[in-house]
This record gives sequence, structure tokens and C-alpha cells, in this order.
Amino acid sequence: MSLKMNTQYLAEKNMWYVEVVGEIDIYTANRLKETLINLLNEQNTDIRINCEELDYIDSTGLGVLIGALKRLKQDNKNIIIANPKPNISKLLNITGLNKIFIIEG
Amino acid sequence: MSLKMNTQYLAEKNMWYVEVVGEIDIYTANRLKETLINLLNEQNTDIRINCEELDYIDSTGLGVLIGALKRLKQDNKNIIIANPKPNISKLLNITGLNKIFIIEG
Amino acid sequence: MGDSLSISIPSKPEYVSVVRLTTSAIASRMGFNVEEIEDIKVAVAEACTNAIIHSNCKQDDNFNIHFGMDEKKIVIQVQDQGNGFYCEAVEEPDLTSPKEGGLGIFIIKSLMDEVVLESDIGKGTTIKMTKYLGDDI
Amino acid sequence: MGDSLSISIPSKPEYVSVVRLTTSAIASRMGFNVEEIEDIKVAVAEACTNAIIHSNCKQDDNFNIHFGMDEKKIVIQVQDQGNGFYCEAVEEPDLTSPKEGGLGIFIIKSLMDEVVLESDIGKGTTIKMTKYLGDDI
Ligand SMILES: Nc1ncnc2c1ncn2[C@@H]1O[C@H](COP(=O)(O)OP(=O)(O)O)[C@@H](O)[C@H]1O
Ligand SMILES: Nc1ncnc2c1ncn2[C@@H]1O[C@H](COP(=O)(O)OP(=O)(O)O)[C@@H](O)[C@H]1O
Repeated sequence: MSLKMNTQYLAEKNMWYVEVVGEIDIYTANRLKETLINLLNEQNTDIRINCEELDYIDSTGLGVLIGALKRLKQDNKNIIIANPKPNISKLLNITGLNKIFIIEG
Repeated sequence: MSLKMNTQYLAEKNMWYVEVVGEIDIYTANRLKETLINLLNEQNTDIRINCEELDYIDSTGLGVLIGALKRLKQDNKNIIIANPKPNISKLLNITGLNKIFIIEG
Repeated sequence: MGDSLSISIPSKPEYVSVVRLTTSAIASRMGFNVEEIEDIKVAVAEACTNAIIHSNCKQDDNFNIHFGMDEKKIVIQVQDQGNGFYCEAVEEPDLTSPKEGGLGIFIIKSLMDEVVLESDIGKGTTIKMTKYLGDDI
Repeated sequence: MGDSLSISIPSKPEYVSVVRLTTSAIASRMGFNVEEIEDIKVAVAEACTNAIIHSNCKQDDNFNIHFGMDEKKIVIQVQDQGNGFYCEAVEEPDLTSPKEGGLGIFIIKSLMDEVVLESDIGKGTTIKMTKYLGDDI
């Protein structure tokens, strides 16, 4: 039970691709935060987070995503949450975050 | 986490085929015991237990198998434990039961 | 009279996943369906996360999770002996303008059938949450 | 000083699987490998099974499992307030002529690095077992 992340910059789309595998919770959210901050320091542009293999996210993890989104919004950029599992979609719907992030798949 | 069992009598081999799926422990061992007793009441003959999908067995479960074996030994019959997973093989080795049952695969 | 089970864990982030697994195992044993098991797991984890982040307990102070189970429901209490807070002051999050924090209690209330927060300043906080088996009430 | 975690569960067969999952989660978090996690899980489950079968506690009396963890080892104590027994009288099973019973403690001793049994007639039983991280000792 932990979190693995892969990140990649796609120049032709000017977009970060981030794959998150495992669980984002109070224990792992800080690593996600650091990873995203590093990416945005390098290039403040859209992030596509592939959640196909994300099993769990808690309010701490959602808070990290909201923090990153706020920073991106200043440059009119966004976060795309791709292929969330049903449990994660449910959380995004309950919290209204499905209207704030772009949800794909 | 529970125990599923399928049983079948193969007349040409004069043998019971029993498939055990899941976990045999203090909670489920009684059902295994009843199942085996019913089979042996019908036909006191060799039992082949397919353990391919058996994730766990405890001393209670091993006790049930030993009890059935004792009854079979009186008629010179045996119990074949087929395809046990490594954790279950380990337990059979530790307890010396690998020398009492016939282990296959 | 139902069964009761309790766990005492250190106030450290790395133990929340242990509680999640235990909670899932209990809920699954009781016959909750997959979605309900997930709801209960998430709610308990959020309450534990609050105890760890906000109660201001020392990391080697443990806090408690108590599960009460009968044929109809599970009642879970997450209890810390920390700072406490004014729970009346907790506001619902403004879903149109999300903030980094303030989602935990809202998520718990959304996922469980009944939620009661009790907090005594200087003494600690207990959040009690109930989920019923079978049809939603 | 390490962390400690404890669980109190009803003396009922259906809760042993909950303890197994919790134990696996703890051992896995500590960095034990797959085989060691399985060993610890099996040993704890055998001790719980004994507490449930032999202690003669009422089903709604709970018993305790205590986990002590540091960087080097896990120490687990399974403790019931039941009948107790004369632990000196426990014999090693005769592996050449197996019986239906008498394997539990033998399995625990085979799988754990250190095992101490303490039992007081009329007061209860504690089995304490230790497994070290890293190379076998
Ligand atoms: N166990 C607790 N001890 C002390 N304060 C708490 C506790 N749980 C919640 N709180 C308070 O309630 C507020 C709202 O909690 P919550 O909705 O979970 O959001 P967040 O944890 O993101 O702030 C917290 O910011 C904190 O001030
Ligand atoms: N927690 C306990 N309370 C009382 N007696 C116990 C306890 N644990 C073990 N014993 C005694 O020790 C014996 C040996 O236990 P064990 O090796 O686990 O085999 P089994 O449980 O199959 O008898 C038991 O039969 C019982 O008499």
C-alpha cells in the first residue's frame, strides 16, 4: 500500500502527464505535493493525471490537487483527472470537485 | 474471505474430487469437516483435494484433514493434496504432514 | 447485544492504511456491499486523519477506534485525547470555490448514515458514525 | 522506543480473519517480505484460535492482541483472560503419527523467532512472539 508516480512532459501538447499508482492519503500526499510543485516550477502548464491505477484518495490528496489547481488557474491552465475508478469518481462528485477539475473517462 | 467447495465423484477412478477455494480456518473448518464426512459416508474412498485456489489453512483445517485421513487409512485409502500454494506447502512441511498425505504438484 | 472490536494506534500517518484494511475486513465480514465497504473505509480514514493532523497529540500517544456491530448496523467511534475544537464552528465547504482543506468532515457526513461530533477543548474529540446494513435509510 | 498498536476482539471464530488482515497490513508496512508476513499472520491467527477455542472465555468477552514495533522487530502478544493451562505439559506433536489437534503452538514456534508462553490457571494466557526484520537470527 503506497504511492508510485511517473511523470513526463509532452512538448507537442505542452502538458504534464502524471501517472499515479496506489494510494494517496495522509501518508503519501506530501510526496504528491512535492512532485507537482517541482513540475509546475519547471513548467506551469496543464497536468493530466492518469488515475487508472489509483485505488484510493483522501481529503489530504484532494487538497493537494486543489492547491495545484489554484496555482494553474492563475495562468488559465487546468488539471485533467483521467480514468478515475468508481470510488474516486464518487468522491469527486460528492465534493463538487468534478466541476472544478476536468474529468475524462 | 471465506471458503467455497466443489465436490465430485469420479466413478472410473473411484475417487472424490474436492476443490477448495478461499480460506480454511477456525471459522470455516467445520464446513469442510461436514463436507468430507458426508462424502466418506457415501463412499469411503480416496479424496483428491485441489488446493490451487486455497489461500490459507490453519491448524484447525489441518486437523480436519488428519481426521478424514485416519478414517480412510482403515480402508487403505488416502488423501491427495494437489497443487498447494507455497505458504500451504510450507505448513505441510513444517508439520510433517507432507509425509502423511500424498502431495501432488 | 452486538460485538465490539477496538483498535488503538499511534498518531502517525503511516498507520491509517492499517486501519483502512481492518475496517474493510470488518465491514465485509458484516455483509456490507463493495460500495458501502468503501464508504465506511473512507469515513474512518478521514476521521483518523483528523485525529492525527488536528488533535495535536504526541506521535507516540495512541488514539482509539471502536467498532460496535450488530445485525443492523456498524457504529464506529474515532476518539482522540487531543486539543479538541469548537465543532459548531465547522462550516460546510463552499463547493463552488474549493479550498485545500475543510473536506474531511463533509466527506464523512456524506458517506455515513449518521454522524455525531463531540469535542471538549483540552480533552479531545470523538466522532461517532453509523452505517446501516441493507437498504439506505 | 517503538510504536504500539493493539486490538481487542470478541472471542468468536469469525473475527480471526480480521486479525489476519490487520496483522498482514502491519507486517507489510514494517517491511517484512511476503514469506515473513505470511509467517507472522499464521502465527497470530493460531494464537487467536487457541484463545477462542481453549480459553473458555465467553463469546462476548473480548481478548487482546498487542503489537510492538521498532526498526528491528515485531513483538506480538495474544492475551486472554480465560482458564489458563499448564503450558509445561504441552508436548511436541509426534510428526510420524499425527493427531487432529496439538499443532497450533508447534506451528507458532516454527514460524516465529522467539515464543514465550505464560499461563495462570484461572487467570488467563499470554503468548508472546517475536519476529526480527532482515536476516534470520
Ligand atoms: N480530531 C480533531 N481534533 C481537533 N480538531 C479537529 C479534529 N477533527 C477536525 N477538527 C477541526 O475541524 C476542522 C475541519 O476538519 P475537516 O473537515 O476534516 O477538514 P480539514 O481536516 O481539511 O481541515 C479542522 O480544520 C480542525 O480545525
Ligand atoms: N489460550 C489458551 N488457553 C487455554 N489453553 C490453551 C491456550 N492455548 C493453548 N492451550 C492448551 O494447549 C494445548 C495445545 O495447543 P495447540 O498446540 O494450539 O493445539 P490444539 O489447539 O490443536 O490443541 C491445547 O489443547 C490447550 O489445552
